[in-house]
Amino acid sequence: MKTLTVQEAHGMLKKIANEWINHEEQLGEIDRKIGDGDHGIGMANGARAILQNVTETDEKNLANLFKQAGMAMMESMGGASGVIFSALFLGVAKAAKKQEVLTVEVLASGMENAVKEIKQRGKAAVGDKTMLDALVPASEALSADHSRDFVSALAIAREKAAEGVEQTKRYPAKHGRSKFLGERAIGFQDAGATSVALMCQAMYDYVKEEEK
Amino acid sequence: MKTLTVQEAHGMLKKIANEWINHEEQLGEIDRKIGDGDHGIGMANGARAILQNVTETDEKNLANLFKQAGMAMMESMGGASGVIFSALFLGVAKAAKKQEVLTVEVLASGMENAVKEIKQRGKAAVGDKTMLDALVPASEALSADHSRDFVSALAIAREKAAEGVEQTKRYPAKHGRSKFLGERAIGFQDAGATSVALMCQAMYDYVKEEEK
Amino acid sequence: MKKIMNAADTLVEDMLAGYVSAEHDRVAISKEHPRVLYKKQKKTGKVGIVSGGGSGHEPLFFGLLGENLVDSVAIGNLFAAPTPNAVLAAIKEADQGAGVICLFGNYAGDVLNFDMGVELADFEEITALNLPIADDVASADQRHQSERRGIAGDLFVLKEVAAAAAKGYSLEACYQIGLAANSRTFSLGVGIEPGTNPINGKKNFELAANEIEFGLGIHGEPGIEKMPLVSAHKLVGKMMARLLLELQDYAEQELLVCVNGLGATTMMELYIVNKEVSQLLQQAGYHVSDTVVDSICTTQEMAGFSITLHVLNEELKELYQMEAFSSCYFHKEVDQ
Amino acid sequence: MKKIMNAADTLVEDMLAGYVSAEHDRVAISKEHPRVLYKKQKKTGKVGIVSGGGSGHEPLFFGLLGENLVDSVAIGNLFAAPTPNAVLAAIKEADQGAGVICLFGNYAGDVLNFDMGVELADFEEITALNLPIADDVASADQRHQSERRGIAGDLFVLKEVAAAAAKGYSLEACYQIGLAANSRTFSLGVGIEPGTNPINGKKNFELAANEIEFGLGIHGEPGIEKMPLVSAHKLVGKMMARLLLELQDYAEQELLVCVNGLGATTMMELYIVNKEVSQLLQQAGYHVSDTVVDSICTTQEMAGFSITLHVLNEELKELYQMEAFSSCYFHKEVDQ
Ligand SMILES: Nc1ncnc2c1ncn2[C@@H]1O[C@H](COP(=O)(O)OP(=O)(O)O)[C@@H](O)[C@H]1O
Ligand SMILES: Nc1ncnc2c1ncn2[C@@H]1O[C@H](COP(=O)(O)OP(=O)(O)O)[C@@H](O)[C@H]1O
Ligand SMILES: [Mg+2]
Ligand SMILES: [Mg+2]
Ligand SMILES: [Mg+2]
Ligand SMILES: [Mg+2]
Repeated sequence: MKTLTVQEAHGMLKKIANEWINHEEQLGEIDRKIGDGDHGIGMANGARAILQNVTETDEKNLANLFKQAGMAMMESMGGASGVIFSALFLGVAKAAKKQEVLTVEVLASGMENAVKEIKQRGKAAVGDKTMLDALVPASEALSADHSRDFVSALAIAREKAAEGVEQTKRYPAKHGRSKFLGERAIGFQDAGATSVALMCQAMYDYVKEEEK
Repeated sequence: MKTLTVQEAHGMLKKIANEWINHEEQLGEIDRKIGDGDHGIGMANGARAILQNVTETDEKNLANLFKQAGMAMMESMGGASGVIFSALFLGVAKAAKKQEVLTVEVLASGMENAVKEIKQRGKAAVGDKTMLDALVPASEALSADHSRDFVSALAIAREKAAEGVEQTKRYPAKHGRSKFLGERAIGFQDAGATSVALMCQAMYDYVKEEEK
Repeated sequence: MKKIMNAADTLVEDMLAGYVSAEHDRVAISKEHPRVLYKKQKKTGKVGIVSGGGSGHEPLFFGLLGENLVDSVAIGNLFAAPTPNAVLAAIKEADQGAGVICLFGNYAGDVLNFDMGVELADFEEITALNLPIADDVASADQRHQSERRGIAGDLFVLKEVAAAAAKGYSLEACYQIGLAANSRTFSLGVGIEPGTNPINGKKNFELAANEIEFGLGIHGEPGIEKMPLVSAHKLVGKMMARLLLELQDYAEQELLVCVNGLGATTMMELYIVNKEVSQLLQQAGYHVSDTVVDSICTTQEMAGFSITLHVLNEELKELYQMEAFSSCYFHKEVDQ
Repeated sequence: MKKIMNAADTLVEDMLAGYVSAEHDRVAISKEHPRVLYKKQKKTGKVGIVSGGGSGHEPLFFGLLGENLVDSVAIGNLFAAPTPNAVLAAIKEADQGAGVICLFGNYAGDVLNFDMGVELADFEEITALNLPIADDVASADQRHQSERRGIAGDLFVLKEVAAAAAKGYSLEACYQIGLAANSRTFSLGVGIEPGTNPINGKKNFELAANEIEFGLGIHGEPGIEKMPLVSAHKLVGKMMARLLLELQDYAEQELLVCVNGLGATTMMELYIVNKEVSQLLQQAGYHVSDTVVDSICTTQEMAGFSITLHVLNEELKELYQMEAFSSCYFHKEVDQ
C-alpha cells in the first residue's frame, strides 16, 4: 500500500481518534501518577472533536483534512497536549499542501514539520520525558524508510514509538507538569508519549486492515 | 447515711464529674444520632472544670461548693447543656444556703429548684425528650422519700432517672437540636437525660461506698 | 483524622489568635473575655450589633465583624453556644450608648446562653435585645416559623440590621427591621458528605455512597429525608419548589439570594447550583437584586449547600444597599 | 463521586452561567468566545489585564474579574489551559488601546496556549505580553526561579499589576511591575487529602491515613516528599524555614502574606496556620502589611493549604494599597 486517498486518510484519522477514546482511562491513569491525571480526558475530547468536525468536503484536498483535525484538537482540548497534538496534525497538513493523496513521504515530512514546531513551541528535546520521545524516533523511522510502503514503514514507526515510551520511564521529567518531580518521575512513563505510540499503532492497524 | 459533710459532698461531685468523663465517648455517640454529637465533649469539659475549680475553701459553706460547681460548668461549657446543667447545681446551691451538711431533704429541694429553673429557661416539659425526662422523676423520687437515707433515696432516684432515659426513646423531640427531627427522633434516647442518669448513678455509688 | 491543628484544648484560642493577627488593623480580642472579639473602630451613639455562636462554622461568626456589620462576637466551644459571660462581654464591647441587638442562629443552646447574657447585661444597665434568626424551612413548618433553626440566612438579616444601626436607627427600629428581615428569610440545605469534629475525630453523620440528606442542619443534624444524589437540576428544582411556597404571601418580587457551601463543596458546584436557582427564579417572575455565592456558614469540611431566598421591601432594599465589608463579605453597589 | 452537577460535558458552561447570573451587574460572557468572561465597566486608555487557566480552581480565575483587578479571563476545560482562541478573545475583550498583559500560572499548557494566543493577537494589531507567575518554591530551586510553577501567589502579582494598569502606567511599566512582583513572591503548599475530578470521579492522588505531601502542586502533582502529619506548629515551622531562605536577599522587611486553602481545608485550620506564620514572621523581624486567609486558588475539594510571602518595596506597597474588589477578593485600607 503506497498511497491513501483523502477518504482513506480520513478513515485513518478516525481509527486514531477511536484508539485515543478507547484508552481514555489508561492515559488518565498514567498522567495521574506524575501529572494531573487529565491526559486521557483531554485526548478523548480532542478525538471526539476530530470525529465530529473532520469532514471530507473536498475529496482532493488532503491538507484540509489534516488541518481540520489539528484545528478540532486545538479548539476542543486546551492544556499542553492541545497545542502539541494539534501541531502534530497541522505539521502534516503543511506537508500535504497541494497533495491529493497521502504517501509515506508526505507523512514523514509532515512529522518532521511537527517535530520542529513542537520543539520550538515547547522547548523540549528528546530525553526530556515528553511525547517527543516517541514522536521523534517514529518520525525518523518514517523518513528513513525506503520501501515507501505504508505497512512496512508504519510497522517500524510504531515499534520505535513504543520503544520511545519505554525510554521515558528512565528519564527524569524536564517539561510539562511532571517536570517539578525531577528524579521522582523516574520509573513512570510519559502520558503524551503513550498517546503518540497509540497513534502509530492505530495508523499501522488501519493500513494493515485496508491492505487485506 | 443521713448527712454528707462539705468534704463528702465534694467527693460526690468528683464522682459525678468522673462518671461524665468516663462516658464522654458514649454521650457523644448518643448525641450524634439525633443531635450534633458534642454532648460528650461538653459534659467532659464541664466535668474537668468541676475537678479543677471546685475547692473546699470553707468547710462550712455547702452552698458555695455547689455554686462553684455550677459556675465552673457555666463558664467552661456553653451550649444548651452548659446553662442547663449549671442550673442544676445552682439550684442545689440555692437550697444549700446556710446549710453546713447535705441531707436528702436539701438535695431534694435543690433538685426541685433546678427543675423549676430549667423548665423556665428552656420552656420544655416532661415528655419533650430532654434531660427533664430523667431529672423530674429523679427529683420527685427524692422529694417523696421518707427514709431520709441517702443510699435508699438515691437507689430509687437513680432507677427513676434510668427509666426516664428509656422513656425518652419513645418521644419525638420538641426541644434542643433534635427537635427539628420530630418523629424521626423516636427510637433514640436523649443525651442530656443520659447524663442525668449517670449523675444519679454516681451519687448512689458514692454514698454506697462511703457507707461501708 | 487529618486536621491542621495543634491540640484540641487550644483549638479555638489558636484560631482566634490567627484571625486577629490577620485582621489586627480592624479587630481585637476583648480584655473582658478571651472568647470575645470586637471591631476596633466605633461610632458613638449607634445601636451595637453582637453576633456569635459555636465554633466550627467559620468564617461565621467573627468573619462578619466589620464596617456597617457586626461590632462584636461571642465565640463558643466547637458547635457549642458561647457562655453567658462571653455574651455579656460581647454586649459590653458593642455598647455605644444606644442599646445592643444580639443576632444568632435559633438553637436551644444559643437562646439559653444569650438570654442569660442579656439578663447579666441588664444588671449593668445595658439594654440588649435578642434576635434569634430562624430561616431553615426544613426545621419547622410555616405555622411555626419562629421555631425554625438559623442557617446561612443569618447573613442577610445581620447585614440589614447592621445597616439600620449604622444609619442611626433607634434600638426599637433596628429590632423591628430585624424581625421583618428574619420573617422574610427562607433557607433550605442538603448534606452530601459529613464533616469531621476536630476534637474527637468523629464524622458528624453517616450517609451511603449515593445518598444525600435533604433538609440537613448545619451541625449535621438529620433533616427531612435521605434521598439519592440526583442532578443539580433536579435537586435544586426540588429545593426551590419548597422555598417558593414560602414566598407566596409576599407582594414583593425582589429577592436576595445566597447559595452557601457547607465546607468542602466547591465553588464550581455552588455556581452550578446558582445557575439552576436563577433560572427558576426568572421563570417564576422574581427579580434578584444581589446574589452571594460563597461558603460563609460552614460545618467543618462537610459537603453540601443551602439556598437562601430573602424577600426585600423598599426599606430592606435601601438598607442592603449600604456599603459594608468584613473579612469574609463585602457589599458595594456598582455605579452604572 | 458525590458532586452537585448536571453532566460532565456541560460542567464548565453551567458553572460560568451560574457565575455570570450571580455577578451580572459586573461581568458578562464574551460574544467572541463562550469560555471568555469580561468585566463590563471599562476605562479607555489603560493597559488591559487578562488572566485565565484551567477550570477546577475556583474562585480563580474569574473570581478576580473586578474593579482595579482583572479585565477578562480565558477559561479552559477542567485542569487544562484555555485554548489559543479563548486567549485571543480574552485579549480582545481586555484591550482598551494601551496593550494587554496576560497573567497566569507558569505551567507548560498555559504557556503554550497563551503564547499562541498572543501570536494571534499580534495579527490583529494588539500588543499583548505574557507574564507567567512562578511562585512555588517546591517546584524549582532559586537558580531556576523563573521555571517555578504558579500557585496562590498569583493573587498579589495580579493585584499589583492591575493597580499599575488602573493608575495609567504604560504597558512596559506594568510589565516591569509584574516581573518585580513575581520575583518577590514565594509560596509553598502541602496536600493532605486528594480532590475528586468531577469528569471521571477519580481522586487526584493517594496518601496514606496519616501522611501528607510536602510541596504539592495545585493539580495534585506530587511535591518534595511525603511526610507524616504533624502539629500545625511543626508543619508551619518547616514550611516557613524553607520560605524564609528565599527572603534573605531582600533588604525590605515588609511583607504580604496569603494563607490559601486548597478546597476542603477549613477556615479554622487556615487561621491556626496563620497564627504560626505570624508568630514566626514577628520573631524573624518582618512586618506584615496585609494578610489574606481564604481559599482562592483551589483544586476541587482537595485538603491542604499554601503559604505565600510577598516582599514589598515602596512602589509595590503603594500599588497594593489601591482599593480593589471582585467576587472573591477585596482590598480596602482602614482609616486609622
Ligand atoms: N514542552 C513540552 N513539549 C512537548 N510535550 C510536552 C511538553 N509539555 C508537556 N508535554 C506533553 O504533554 C503531556 C501532558 O498532556 P496533558 O496531561 O494533556 O496536559 P497538561 O500537562 O496541561 O495537563 C505530557 O505527558 C507530555 O508528553
Ligand atoms: N430546652 C431544653 N430544656 C431542657 N433540656 C434541654 C433543652 N434543650 C436541650 N436540652 C438538653 O441538652 C442536651 C444537648 O446538650 P448538648 O449536646 O451538650 O448541647 P447542644 O444541643 O447545644 O449541642 C439534650 O440532649 C437535652 O437533654
Ligand atoms: Mg495532564
Ligand atoms: Mg449537642
Ligand atoms: Mg452543640
Ligand atoms: Mg491538565
